[in-house]
Amino acid sequence: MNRLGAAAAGEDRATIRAEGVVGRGRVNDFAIKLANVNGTGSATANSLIMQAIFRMGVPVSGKNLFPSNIQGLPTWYEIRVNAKGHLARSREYDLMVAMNGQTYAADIAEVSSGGYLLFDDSWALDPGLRRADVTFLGVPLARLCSDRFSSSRERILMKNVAYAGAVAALLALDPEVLAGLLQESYGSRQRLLEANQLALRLGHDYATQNFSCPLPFHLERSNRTDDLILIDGNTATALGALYAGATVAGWYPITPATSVMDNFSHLCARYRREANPEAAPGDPPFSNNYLIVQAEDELAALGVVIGAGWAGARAFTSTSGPGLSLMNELLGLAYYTEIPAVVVDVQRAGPSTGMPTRVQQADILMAAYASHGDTKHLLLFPGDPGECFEFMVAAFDLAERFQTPVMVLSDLDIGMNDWAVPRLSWDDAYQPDRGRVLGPRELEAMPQFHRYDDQDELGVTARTLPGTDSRGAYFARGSGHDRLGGYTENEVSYQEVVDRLLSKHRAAAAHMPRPVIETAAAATLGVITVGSCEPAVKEAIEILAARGTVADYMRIRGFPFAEEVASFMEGHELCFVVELNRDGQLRSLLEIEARAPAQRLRSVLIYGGLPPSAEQVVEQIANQLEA
Amino acid sequence: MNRLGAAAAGEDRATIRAEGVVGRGRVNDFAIKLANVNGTGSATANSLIMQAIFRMGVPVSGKNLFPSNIQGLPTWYEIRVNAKGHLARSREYDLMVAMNGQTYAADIAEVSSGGYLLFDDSWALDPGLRRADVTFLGVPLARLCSDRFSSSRERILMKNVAYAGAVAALLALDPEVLAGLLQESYGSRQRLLEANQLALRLGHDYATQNFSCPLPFHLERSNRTDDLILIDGNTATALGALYAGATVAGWYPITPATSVMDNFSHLCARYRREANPEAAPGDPPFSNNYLIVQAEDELAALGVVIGAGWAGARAFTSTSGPGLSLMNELLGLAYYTEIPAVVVDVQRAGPSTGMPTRVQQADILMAAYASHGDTKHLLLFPGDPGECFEFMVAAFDLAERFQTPVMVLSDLDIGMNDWAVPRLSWDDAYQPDRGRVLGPRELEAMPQFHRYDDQDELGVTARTLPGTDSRGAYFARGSGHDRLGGYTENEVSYQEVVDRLLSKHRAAAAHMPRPVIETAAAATLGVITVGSCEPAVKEAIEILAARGTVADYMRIRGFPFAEEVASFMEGHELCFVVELNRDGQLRSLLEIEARAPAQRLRSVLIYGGLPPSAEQVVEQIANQLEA
Amino acid sequence: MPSITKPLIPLLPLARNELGLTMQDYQGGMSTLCAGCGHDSITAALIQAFFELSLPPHMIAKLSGIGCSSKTPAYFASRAHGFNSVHGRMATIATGAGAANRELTLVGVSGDGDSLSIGLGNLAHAIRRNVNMAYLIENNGVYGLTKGQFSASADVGSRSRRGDSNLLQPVDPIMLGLSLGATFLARGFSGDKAQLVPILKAAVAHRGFALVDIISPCVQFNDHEGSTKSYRYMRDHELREIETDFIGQHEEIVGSLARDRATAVTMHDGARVQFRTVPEGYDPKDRGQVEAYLRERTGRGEIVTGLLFLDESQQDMHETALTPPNGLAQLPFSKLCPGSAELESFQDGLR
Amino acid sequence: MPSITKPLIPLLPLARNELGLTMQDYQGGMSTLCAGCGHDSITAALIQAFFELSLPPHMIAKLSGIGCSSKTPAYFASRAHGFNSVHGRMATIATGAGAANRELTLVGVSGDGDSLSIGLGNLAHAIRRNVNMAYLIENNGVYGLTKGQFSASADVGSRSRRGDSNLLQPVDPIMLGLSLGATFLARGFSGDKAQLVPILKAAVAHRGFALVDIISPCVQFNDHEGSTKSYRYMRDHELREIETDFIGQHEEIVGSLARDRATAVTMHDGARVQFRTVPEGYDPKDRGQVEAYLRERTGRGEIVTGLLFLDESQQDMHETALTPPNGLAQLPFSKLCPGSAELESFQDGLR
Ligand SMILES: Cc1ncc(C[n+]2csc(CCOP(=O)(O)OP(=O)(O)O)c2C)c(N)n1
Ligand SMILES: Cc1ncc(C[n+]2csc(CCOP(=O)(O)OP(=O)(O)O)c2C)c(N)n1
Ligand code: SF4
Ligand code: SF4
Ligand SMILES: [Mg+2]
Ligand SMILES: [Mg+2]
Repeated sequence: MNRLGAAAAGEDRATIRAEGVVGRGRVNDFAIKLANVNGTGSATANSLIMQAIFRMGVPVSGKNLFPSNIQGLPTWYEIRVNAKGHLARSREYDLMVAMNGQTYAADIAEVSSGGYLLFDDSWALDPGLRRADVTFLGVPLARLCSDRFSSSRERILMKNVAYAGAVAALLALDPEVLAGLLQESYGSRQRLLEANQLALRLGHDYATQNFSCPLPFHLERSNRTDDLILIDGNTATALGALYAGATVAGWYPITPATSVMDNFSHLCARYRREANPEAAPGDPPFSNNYLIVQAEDELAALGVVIGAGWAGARAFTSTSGPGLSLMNELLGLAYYTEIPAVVVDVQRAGPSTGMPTRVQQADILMAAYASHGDTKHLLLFPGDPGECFEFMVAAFDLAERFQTPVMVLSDLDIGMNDWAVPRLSWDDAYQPDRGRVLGPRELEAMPQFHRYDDQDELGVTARTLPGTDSRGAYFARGSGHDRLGGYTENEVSYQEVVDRLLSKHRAAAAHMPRPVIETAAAATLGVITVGSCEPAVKEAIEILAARGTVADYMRIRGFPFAEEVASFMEGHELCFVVELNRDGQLRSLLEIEARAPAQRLRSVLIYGGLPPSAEQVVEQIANQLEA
Repeated sequence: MNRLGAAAAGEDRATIRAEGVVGRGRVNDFAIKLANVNGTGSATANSLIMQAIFRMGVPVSGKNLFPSNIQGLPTWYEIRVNAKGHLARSREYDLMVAMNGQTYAADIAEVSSGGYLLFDDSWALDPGLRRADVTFLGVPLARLCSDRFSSSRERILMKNVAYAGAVAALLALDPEVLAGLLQESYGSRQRLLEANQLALRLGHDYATQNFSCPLPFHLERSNRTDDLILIDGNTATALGALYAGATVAGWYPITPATSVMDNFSHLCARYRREANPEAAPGDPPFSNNYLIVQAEDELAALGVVIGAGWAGARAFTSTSGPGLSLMNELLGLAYYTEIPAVVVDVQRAGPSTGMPTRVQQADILMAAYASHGDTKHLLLFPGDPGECFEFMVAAFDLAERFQTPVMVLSDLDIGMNDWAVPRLSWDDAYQPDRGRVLGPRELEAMPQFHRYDDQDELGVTARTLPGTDSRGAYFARGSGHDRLGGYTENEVSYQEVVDRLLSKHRAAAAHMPRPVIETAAAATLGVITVGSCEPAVKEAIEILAARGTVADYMRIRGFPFAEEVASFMEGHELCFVVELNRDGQLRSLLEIEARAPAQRLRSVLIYGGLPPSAEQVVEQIANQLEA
Repeated sequence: MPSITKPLIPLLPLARNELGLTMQDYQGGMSTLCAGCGHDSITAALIQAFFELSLPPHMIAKLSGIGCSSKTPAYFASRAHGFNSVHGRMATIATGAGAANRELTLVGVSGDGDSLSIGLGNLAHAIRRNVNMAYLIENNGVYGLTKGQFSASADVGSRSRRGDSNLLQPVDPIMLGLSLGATFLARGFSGDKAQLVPILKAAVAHRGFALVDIISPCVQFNDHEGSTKSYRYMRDHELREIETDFIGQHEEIVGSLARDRATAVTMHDGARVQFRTVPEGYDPKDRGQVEAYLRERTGRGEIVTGLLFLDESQQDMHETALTPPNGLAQLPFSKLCPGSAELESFQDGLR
Repeated sequence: MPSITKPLIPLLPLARNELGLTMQDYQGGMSTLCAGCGHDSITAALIQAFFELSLPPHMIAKLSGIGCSSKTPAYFASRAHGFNSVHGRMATIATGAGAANRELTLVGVSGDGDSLSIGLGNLAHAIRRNVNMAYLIENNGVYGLTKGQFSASADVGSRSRRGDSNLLQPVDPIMLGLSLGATFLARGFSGDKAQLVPILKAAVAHRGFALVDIISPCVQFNDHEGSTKSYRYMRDHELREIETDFIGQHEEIVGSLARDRATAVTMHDGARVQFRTVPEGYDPKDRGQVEAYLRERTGRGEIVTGLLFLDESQQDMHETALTPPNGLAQLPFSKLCPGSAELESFQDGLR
């Protein structure tokens, strides 16, 4: 029996709308949203779906919208499938999987007209919630699972896998792919594997038996993901730190940065453990070529990094807004003493504690000028996990080349969501740029070493490391010092050093990653953006072009700004700056530092805490163009 | 015997230059500099001179250039006398009092050609140090004092008073004024008074007997200071806090802010102690209507202020750059929870520890946007101690009116030097603006209180204080909250609140002190400045005008900028922004927030750590106009 | 229903206290913590303690930092003002609130991460200042809200859910407090409400800073085998040495404990606290003896709970500062501003 | 001459140590502290200790925060790298430097303000981590550099030069260290170099965090009548209970002390420390006993100096972390980067 929109006995049958309404053959182009309760294990099921789509060769993105809570509050997962590769958040949901009674009403309201809603019809659904333009697909998930699983824990967990099975049937997910994924995950744990297989089958079979599967929008195998991997930015960041040769890390847990260090620690345990064949009995048979300090706070975390950088290790910390605020004083110290340090800021929604599980790009201005006094820092803005990997390596090179803190401004969307990105590559010829570090040989050859003397063309002076040679000894200090490193309160000697710091910052511009620029014939305006906004903005540009508004595109990737940034703005009478904050922080930085004429810049600001959608960008640009 | 330029026996007599060179009758217009060793008691002697000039009715300023050290390092005091009231630092010294052997060479080099140098010729002066164009006046200070004082402590201290005596003779300081000052200072301590009188006489007599007194530049009684007082900004700030009704203060010692709280504590002990006639025996006979917490760090200091502000007290803290850096996180909390807080930042030279005893205005950008996330604060920029007093009262009113932190950005020059300013006045009709605070009566009259609801035309909502009424209870939180004060992660509810915060900030512009604007007929450019730069800039404008370059003047006094700020810039094709930092921070803020077209603004940056002189301003403006 | 249901905190529905209020009047919003979280039991104990103390809700000021524990002020006393501040700084904010209005009953709720890692310095100095407040550490040995990292109170050898062992010495807030001159130190267990309620009442009544360390298992990240802050571990290792019964100023609350071998200590406001001291001659006022006793018991792996140390002789922050008996925030402006005449004469000295 | 002259630190001009270096080789720049400042005497003791230990200057890393005390690293060992950091954070920076290169001899110099106020939390956690370093607190009970405010170590009743009395409980770094599981705790007096030098040597040799609290009078702001950190007060109240003599690994340094009633403790590197324990059976390894003893003596107003507590059994930060014996900063890049092949296979798991 094919039961489309089946509901529990006694309920009205949902109106079934002709396939034509949804559009026949909408293959590999739709969005679904899954509403759950957090702490109930739904994340596993949701990423199973997402990963299976990816393995089918279909471009896909998954966005986890979770609360700042451990158990019991609403959480959502959004999957966007788009053959053209537009993977920004879509706010049009073709299918809603509504597994949270608390949010039924809101979730049902969000389904696109003509879309579908899958719910657990083990319990009756309040008829008032029904919508005429939405197809309700009831699956008695709880009942199916209670019948087959005994422990309550298993029942809760397997219900998730069961809805994944139903979704698989509805979307035509390849069963082999799913089977393979389960096998990989639980291969060695037979009981668990069987339970998962069973639950998946329960959902799948119920759907095929009761609904006309697949739905009008569904999947077909493709090859668009063959050279891609699925990775979240925090894992990629950790991987970058590993490959860059970071040996010391200091950190303090904070959402959404925590998984940077979790991953770094796992990676190190895997790749940085060196066997010690000569270990005496009782001694550990290996040693760890890294040291991670879980610090007592963010001040300590950065202190550890600065100390390690001074002593010659590549060191980094990762944090989010509140932690960065606490790091202000020490960032100024590292700037003025010229000690390399890498700080990853996985941005979340502020101000203050704000929304810790929501995304913003709202630490830009603070990061650029962090600390009192005249300070300017180097910033890198990765746009996806692939760039997190790349930019971490660049960050260490820049920090040591320019002897200064480098902040990598990632965000929650990049950091904690899985993105489909090209496989990361590594050049084995890479050698870290340690910048100007003098060893005993160089010191011997010179009459006298002075820490802040003898600048190169970048304004960088040579440093030495403790523990190497007495002739290189110097006294690092955050107080006024002259070219020779001596304490000073003299205006001329003081200025000489801070002037060089400014020239060093200017010189760095040419060494930062260039912006990504994409031009179109006959473009009438420019759209500038940063970081995780890229997918939404690129899609928006396509939509605008289709409507006759052609725009060039630039994504900023570093501060100080590369030359191209100013020329792009000069080349456009009007530029929109799209960013995820209320105050137009990137725009401000462009005005101050790239001397962008204020009248040429307009802001597109999305700061509700969710990843941007193309529609939001289009709407704000269109409104301003009309106005 | 009149011995001009007398040196110790055996030394060459200094060439004596005709009075005409210096200019006959240069009355009440000169500058002197006194070079000392710190920790030797010279400060008393130096301010004795300065205060005596002031009492003679002659406009005078004194700048203390002291090291970050307690004893033994060089320190200088500069006195500028100018009948027209130009009291910025002069870098042309007519008379140098060189009391520090370590800095003889540098000090001698700084005397204007045709000027004078007074030194202690108890010891021979290295003949190589002599300058032909400077008159050397040797006074055997140490010898004079050893002959008359027995303890070594007294000899050191009285040597200072002795040179003050010599200077008095050379400059024609009114002996009665001096006598009066000594009487007031030591009146009750007879021995000390006599010692000081003696020392003063020793120096004075030696000078009159050996040199042709007074020097060509000297003092004459006037009445230009009759309505003025001599006060430093930190005292005035403390007085402002006292008059504004601040009851709670949290602070952590830091140069140059420490004396704000020292003064506040003295003032409170004097004016806020209430007798308690009913005190039981053994109980204290009075109570203190204030509580000052010397906190363990600046985070705690601001925490105390926020807690007190939440609970309804007017509370403030004072700090300098490093402390402000540490306050970033909590400033964001106060901003987002909308709790009034007043923070005084007495700016010093950064970055990092920098030069703690030198001046800069380099915390402007950090203060404006302190904390991660989207934050914007209210800033007040006093230009002299008089405004410190006024603006402290304004700061509390603004903080409570707008329920937000207000930062008062003073600086070391204003805060720690004595300035001659008009007498402070107080309107006894003043009542503090507590802003919107609901008590039991109002709460009773309303159906339901919600903290962030019901905004007024300024975007401000009503608050309630703990300890007053259960119906006003609310839960303040730095995490995402909605209009009703409830926790939220919802984009719309979250935005509603942060949008209001932005509108509140905008609305505050009309309530900030207007800029000081002085226009001149036929002005071709504008000069914009802030804070302690005023005297140098105004003098510079006069010098430029004399050379044919006529400029209008604007001194910014608050952020967000009052309307006049943008119109001033619109009205001038070219504006110079004069500020004491390397990076043009005020200029940046004007570009971002007053939408000043970048091309119209040019920077005049003075950041060596010393108060600016008119010549520096003139030179930088002239250079840029020529270029 | 397909959402998680929480056990409601059981209440005595009808009882009324001196103010005529019921337990309900001290309740707060619905907890969003994990089902079974120790913190919720502490919330229940606080509600009962407030009720039994007949505290006027509007005079309570509840404060916290950031963490699961720091969320709990939302779950009790919704008729009181509350302040969920930032991580580690609650002690400073409470100090300020107390400074402004000494009549408030300050109750701070914090976690072991909030208090012993990022907030350690500020906590230590609030102790030194003897700020008049009850300061609760809901101690679970982990950072709950950031998902289970070891906190500074994790015991040596304690294993995380992921399997790593903690190798660092724990910070024991009681030993720390003793070394810093704290005036009230108690330890409770979230699972032992009968003992906890009188401890909390005594903490509120104490004149000065009352530090209450409450072992509060995190069922999500620290309630497994190998944890030393689990329910299981506590049941096995808790040494309920020193029983506390709080006797209010107005009303004698008869505890369930035998009154022999009891030491009564009188609080500054006349209330009395009863200790049941198992060791002969245990003197909760002798810092050295308490320290030695605890060190010895801790060495044996025992967790001593109860009111462990008390010194009512020290002045609190306001007494040291000689402030007036009412809140500074309540002073009329006329008492604060010296007025124009004084300003004139002050300035006569500035010439 | 009209400038202030300082007493030069007296040196034995000719003696050479094992490395052939003289005391001069461990000297630093000219002090800019006040004449008579206790800190300068500690500088002299450090120079002597380094000399006697024959430390290679380039292996010393000297660190400090901000304060008069924190300036002192500029006045010794100018052939060593130094880092004058920011107020209160030296412990964290030293932790990082040690993490990067465990072969460095880390010597931190701080003040009571730097360590016990703003830096208290960070100090406590460096103690917990047992970072391998000597950490000196030049303790004068005031903030010298900011002109004489009371610090957290000011004793109750101690009077400032301006005349106010401190009313807050002092933070005693030794008691604090005991409560936090510190592994080396000593107290010295800047005026007693004979005792201080061996303490400093033992602190440097200790495997782990060696906290040395050194009473160091501030002649400018805390050396008057009424101060409890003055030279005068120390001479009257110091109880030189536990004498320390450090015996180097290579060379036996014969101290001036009788060897009877001595307890020898062997440090991890084979060096031995001698205690002269006046109280019968004083065991510097028994935390509880040390605590009780100090509490009792402090109660009597006595200041016990000497090496007070030692535990060589605890692992230091690197041992806990199982790092290699040489500095991490010295590892070749080839040992750190897994290379492209591993990256490929790692990514096979990301599909
Ligand atoms: C400055 C800052 N750093 C880090 C965090 C992230 N954070 C939130 S709660 C928490 C730990 C909470 O642990 P604990 O106080 O023990 O509370 P629990 O959740 O265990 O009850 C951390 C590190 C933060 N909010 N702010
Ligand atoms: C963040 C910050 N706050 C305040 C200061 C100002 N400050 C400099 S030294 C000092 C106190 C130093 O006291 P202590 O550590 O005891 O050293 P001492 O001078 O007594 O040797 C303070 C508060 C600072 N440098 N940085
Ligand atoms: S994570 Fe742990 S501490 Fe947090 S609510 Fe859950 S059980 Fe409680
Ligand atoms: S002020 Fe005190 S601590 Fe500082 S140098 Fe002088 S005597 Fe030493
Ligand atoms: Mg915890
Ligand atoms: Mg000190």
